[in-house]
Amino acid sequence: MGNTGDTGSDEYLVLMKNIVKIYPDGTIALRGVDFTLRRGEIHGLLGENGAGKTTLMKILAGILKPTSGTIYVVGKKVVFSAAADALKLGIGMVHQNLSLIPSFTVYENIVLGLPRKQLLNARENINKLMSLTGLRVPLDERVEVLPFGVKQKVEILKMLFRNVDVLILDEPTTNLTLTETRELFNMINELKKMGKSVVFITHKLREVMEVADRITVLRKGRVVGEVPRAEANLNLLAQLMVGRNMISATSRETTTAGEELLIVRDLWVLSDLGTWAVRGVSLTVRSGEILGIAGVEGNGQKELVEGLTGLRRVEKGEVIFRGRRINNLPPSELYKLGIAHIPEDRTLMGLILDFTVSENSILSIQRSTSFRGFLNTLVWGRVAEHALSLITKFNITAPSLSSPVKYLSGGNQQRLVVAREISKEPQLIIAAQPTRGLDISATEHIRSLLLDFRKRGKAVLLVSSDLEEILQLSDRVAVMYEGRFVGIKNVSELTEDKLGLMLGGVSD
Amino acid sequence: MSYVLSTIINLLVSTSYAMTPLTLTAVGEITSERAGVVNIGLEGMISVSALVSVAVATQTLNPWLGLLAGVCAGALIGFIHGIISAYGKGAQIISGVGINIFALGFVPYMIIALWGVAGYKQVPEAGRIPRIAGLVSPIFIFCVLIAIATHYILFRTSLGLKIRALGEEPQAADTLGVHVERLQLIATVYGGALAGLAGAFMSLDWLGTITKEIAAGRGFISLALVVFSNWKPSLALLGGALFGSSWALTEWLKVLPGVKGVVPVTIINTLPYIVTLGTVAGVIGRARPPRKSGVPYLRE
Amino acid sequence: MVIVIAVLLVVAAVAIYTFLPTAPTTTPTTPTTPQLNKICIVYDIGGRGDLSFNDMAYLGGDRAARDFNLVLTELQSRSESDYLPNLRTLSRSGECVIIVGVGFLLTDAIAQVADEYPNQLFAIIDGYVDKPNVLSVLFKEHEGSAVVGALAAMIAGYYNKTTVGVVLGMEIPVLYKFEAGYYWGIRYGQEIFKEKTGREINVKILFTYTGAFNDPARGKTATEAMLGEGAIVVYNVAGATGLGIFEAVAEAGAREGRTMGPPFGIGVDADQDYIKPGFIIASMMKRVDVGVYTATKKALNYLIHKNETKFGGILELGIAEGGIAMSRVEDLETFLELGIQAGTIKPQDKETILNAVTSMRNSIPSWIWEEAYKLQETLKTNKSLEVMGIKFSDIEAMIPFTADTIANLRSSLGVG
Amino acid sequence: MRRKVLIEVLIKTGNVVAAMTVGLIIGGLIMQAYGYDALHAYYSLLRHAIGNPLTDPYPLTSTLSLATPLIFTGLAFAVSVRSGLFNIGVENAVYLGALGVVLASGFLKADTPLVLVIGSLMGLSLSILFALVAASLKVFRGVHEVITTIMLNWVAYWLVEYVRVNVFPDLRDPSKTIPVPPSARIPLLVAGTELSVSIIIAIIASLTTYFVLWYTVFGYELRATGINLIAAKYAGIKTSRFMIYSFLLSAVLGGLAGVCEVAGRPPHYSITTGISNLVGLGFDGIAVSLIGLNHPIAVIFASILIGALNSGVRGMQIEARVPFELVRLIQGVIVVSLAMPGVLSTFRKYLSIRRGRMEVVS
Repeated sequence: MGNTGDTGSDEYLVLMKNIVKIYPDGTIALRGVDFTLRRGEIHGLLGENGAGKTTLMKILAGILKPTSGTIYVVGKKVVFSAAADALKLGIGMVHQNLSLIPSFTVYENIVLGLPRKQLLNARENINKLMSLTGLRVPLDERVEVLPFGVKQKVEILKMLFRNVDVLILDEPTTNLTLTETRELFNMINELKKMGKSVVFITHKLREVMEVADRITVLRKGRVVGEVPRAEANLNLLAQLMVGRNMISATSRETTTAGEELLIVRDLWVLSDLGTWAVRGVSLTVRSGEILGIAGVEGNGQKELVEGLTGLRRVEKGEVIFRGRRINNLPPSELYKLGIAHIPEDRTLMGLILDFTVSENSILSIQRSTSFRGFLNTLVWGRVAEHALSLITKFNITAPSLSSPVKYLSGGNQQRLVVAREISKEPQLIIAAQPTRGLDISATEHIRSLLLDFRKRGKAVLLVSSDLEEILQLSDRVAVMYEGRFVGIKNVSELTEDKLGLMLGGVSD
Repeated sequence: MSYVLSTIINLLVSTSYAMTPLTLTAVGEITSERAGVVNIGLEGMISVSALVSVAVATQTLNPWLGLLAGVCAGALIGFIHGIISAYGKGAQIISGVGINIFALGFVPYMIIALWGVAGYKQVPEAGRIPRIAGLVSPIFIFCVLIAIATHYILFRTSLGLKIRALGEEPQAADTLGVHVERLQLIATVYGGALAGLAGAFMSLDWLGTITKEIAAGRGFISLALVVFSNWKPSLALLGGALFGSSWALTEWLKVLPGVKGVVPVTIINTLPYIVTLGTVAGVIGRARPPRKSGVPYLRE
Repeated sequence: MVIVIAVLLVVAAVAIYTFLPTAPTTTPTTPTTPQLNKICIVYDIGGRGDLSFNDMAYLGGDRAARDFNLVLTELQSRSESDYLPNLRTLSRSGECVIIVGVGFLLTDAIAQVADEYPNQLFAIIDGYVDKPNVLSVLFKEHEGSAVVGALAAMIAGYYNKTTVGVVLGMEIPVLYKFEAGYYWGIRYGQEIFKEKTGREINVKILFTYTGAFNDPARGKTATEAMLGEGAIVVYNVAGATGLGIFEAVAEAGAREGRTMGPPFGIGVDADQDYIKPGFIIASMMKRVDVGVYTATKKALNYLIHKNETKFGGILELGIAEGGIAMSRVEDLETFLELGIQAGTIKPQDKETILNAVTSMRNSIPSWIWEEAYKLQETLKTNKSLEVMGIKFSDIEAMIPFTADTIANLRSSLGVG
Repeated sequence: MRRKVLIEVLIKTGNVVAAMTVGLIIGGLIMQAYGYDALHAYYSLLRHAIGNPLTDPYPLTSTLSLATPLIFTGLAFAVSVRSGLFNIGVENAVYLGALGVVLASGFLKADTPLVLVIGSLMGLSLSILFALVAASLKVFRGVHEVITTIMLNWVAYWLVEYVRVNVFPDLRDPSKTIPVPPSARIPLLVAGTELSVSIIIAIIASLTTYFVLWYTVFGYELRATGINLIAAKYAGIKTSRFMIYSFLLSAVLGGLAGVCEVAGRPPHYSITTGISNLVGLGFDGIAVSLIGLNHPIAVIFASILIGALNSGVRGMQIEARVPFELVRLIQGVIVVSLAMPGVLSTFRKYLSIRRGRMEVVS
């Protein structure tokens, strides 16, 4: 597959040869991968979850050690013993699960690890860099209070501030709005003009087509194609990536909306900082419909969801579910009434990573009588049956029922969460970012599950920053901006462009 | 000098001595925990360093060499603990417990092996740390300075930023080129060195002797002080002063005639602990430990 | 693979375990006939280095072993739970001429094992077990304490000071005996002083329980408090905590530019005069070594030489029996000589220490010393001495003390 | 599936064995360096820790009896770790559990088994009371448990000393408290040894703890709280309540250690000067729990391991004439070595990587 000589030549800024990575638990992530990167090139690295994209780039960034294989940078063989070594050679990586320190300020996160002399006018330089790239972040805020999207900007800024030659971006657009994505792409092109190289890891075909000069496609630890953009098209890439023809996009059947299940009137919720995050939101969700809430992250969606699910105090307003006032009821009560919750962060909230598949399959329904025996004992036999039925019904791949869910892939973890929540037979599912960071097949699967749920006459309150998802799934769409709804519209009245305007707070 | 004044001065001096080993040890441990390594072997490190410092001071009749040796001994144990914790990714608590047990054997064994007596050794006058104005220990002054300096380093310098990053999210620091293990080791060695200084202070300065259980629980009090201070060296200084003064006051109260008739001695003895508990409950409240402190940093 | 390793490990362990006894490197561990040639000492958890009965017991055991050609086996205890198994294991071996339990903490354990092994001889230091095979070695600490108490009072009078103190360890009955004797002695010393000088003095007595035998820091701080209250003599009844007492006393003296007291400390158990030469006026010697030595001798007489028909009972050692005494310079010489033999004291230091102690002693009028030693002689035979309406024999009658009786005694002797 | 579990257990055991071997070797070298026969010493250690149970059960019973309180305190610490707390207060629970039995003996002044029942209840209530202080400070004021429990340990210590000196001293030997009356004592399992029925209570406690943690909703929620507070809240678990429960459970288990020690260990059956028959049991429990990977069943074996080391100490002193201090030093080295992560696990990782490599090649 490698089309260069065996020693690295100057043609490539980076040359990785025959990289094999086997994890200590025996998982084979990379089975002999070659990868090249030219100076001033934007290189798309495409593949489904678990294809090995991230592993390959972590090896390039010095975070992982390859089991075997060689890396050449500017023609010289290099061995990285730590990320620092790669960083010294100008290779920096922005992770998907951001590696920021929550209790530190943005400024501290950016300057962490820099030598003293670079600190002298660091603040000034960061400000310059921010205006150069358009990535604006509040420097003295603690990172833990920032919304996900802003955190990612910090992460990118952090790397750029280190003046890297090679910037690896791992699924960078996952949490960005259209405008932000556009900004990011502009910035990437700027970087290219400055002679820097960018590796752009993604599973989104359109994006890679839009921005990359050259595209390498990985599947199951092998390179299955390396295509210049001129020769690439969506179908070809999709076929390479998935290994078969693409599944057609899920289509939404029309259903008739029924009774008003959830009524929210003038809801006010505080943020962690004690400021109003939700400022007087009103909405209704009817059975048989999906109400989508779009919006740039950090506009109060998180607090809204937490307010509705009993995880955060509702300060003012009214929440009525099937005719009953449910303000500030504890989560366990809400579950009993028929509300299910797919939380936005599965690893932090939806699952307990060290618990087994079985154990996680009953998280939040652990008190259900169907698993309880004499004296509040848990009857593991019945739990296992339940877990097994989820696994088979929802097509989840897991090593075994008794292996911790941390060993499951992200897609399977999320499938497990969704499966569990649907299996509760609720009337309403509140789903926050249900497909974030998932590959195509997992995304399609979960979307079809939600649509199926709706078809059965149940309701979904969908919170997502993915406009495509909002438009594909919702019957009606509300756009949230600075804690308020900009407007609630039927999906038929909306286009992506129109939605984009509303995200910026512009109503028509 | 009036009785009241002299008593107050005496109490202040007693406090300055009682707080020094606690504060030094706590400041060291704060640094180490900020870097993600918990060391509950403080008790053992104090004792072993006290022993080593006496051994060297007795031999050389030079207190400063003895002091240095004590610091080195603490640093060495910190180094071993650091190797096990940072590089070996070992269980930090077990290692710390082991250090304490080791010291329980090592110190009395070496006292016998070195001096042929069991249990204690006086430091010759020439091996004692000289006092300032006959009252104040130079190490007390140093202790105050080091607490402030450590606070400054941890919260105002890039080195401190790196160290604190290790306790919060070592992976983030790692990708930014911070040498996680090396820095953790350095922080642990620093923690050990300060515990070593505390030990040397106890034997060469405060008490002028080494006994086999010289730490007498101070390592654990220091551990509590780390939490009390919310992992901030400046607060550890205050906490050390609070505990030290109530401890000294307790010993004074017990001596005063009349007091024992009212409250049994055993109950008076709880005073420093109740004062600390009350302060932490009433004033300090919520403390947030470094998130990844005590958790070995494993790369993928 | 893993299972194979595990199995191999187990097999290896078993093999080592089984074949070890036949390995030539090991000395015979299961002798066919146990040899009755050991003095076995079980220390309490204070262990060696308490500067008190454990160390003294070792001295006695060591001397007896050399004199009687026996092997000294020492067994230290990690925790209180070890006493019974330690004693049982030694008894089962059948090799010990005598098993000495050092410290009152071992009393119950010895009582039990003595029943289980009626042919094994035991001695208990500081405890009382009523069994034919147990010798209970008790000391009359109150006698010696009275002597040093009188000395303390007279020194206070001589220096025109009004306060003396005692710093104690944990609150246990043995220490009550020290207290009682000391207070009585102080009051008696006042009488002597008045008699000799015609000056009436009323000494204020301070006492404190530091609550620890192992923390010199507490001893030092408590003593500093006492010195702050005007104390001139502080009696150490606190094991290793007492090192802090001497430290505080010497420091206070040095601060005033003195190389010898006042203030003074009083040593305990061993002759501690050498610890801070010049600042320890005398020591109340409790010769646990004598107890151990005597017990061993009695055991040999009973067991081997058969010239004693009875072993058990109480061996009470007081001034008259040579088990209790206030130290003299000659005692110090003997102690130093022992120290030089053991290598703990450098020969050239001996003279320095002796000179310092002698000149300290000479700084006190000789009549005070004479009176103190006279009281020591008197107490050998005459227990009817009386002060403030309390006869010395009254104090003996109060043994064993409880917290209540000692509190009563304190108030009747005017102790704050 | 079964086989996998078995392999896990074997690997984990193997790791402990391997770490201990390293410790023993280092300790042996130290002994040789100081002129003692290390092989002989270790042989005596084994002889006095296990011996030959068929001909002479005494060494083994001694090991088991020393392990008994550690099972309780190890469990107590394990429970708190499982719920996400670093509870050093097990130590005071031990004191107070024992204190309850002594108080009952003193108040009732009767030789009846009732003393044990009432005493246990009083002791457990006392330790629960102290735990509640730490728990409520944690939950309502956010005070970290390490500081509260260390302080409370000392408060409890002096409180017990107060009872020993001023309230219920044994009038015949006031260096300790009044003894538990004979009929209220926990009977011996083997006459002439120290092994009492306590060990059965301990094993039952550990099986129960295992059952509660893994087979009840309560245990599920407790463990969920310990691993991931946010997820537990999401699951509708009242997390602060479970922190309190965990403190209480630790207090009960620690208290039981105290009860069983004071009512079940000859010869004292009372609390002695400076609580010297109980001091340190809580701290030893930390090591035991961690060596046993905080698993209630493994804690039993970890306790026996430490019990055997403590029992074998006497053999090393008597037969190999290794001084006690050196033995402790070596014990410390062994415990430090137990901190090292698994040698076998590393080996297994190496194996699975090699297996993977062969797969890639083919």
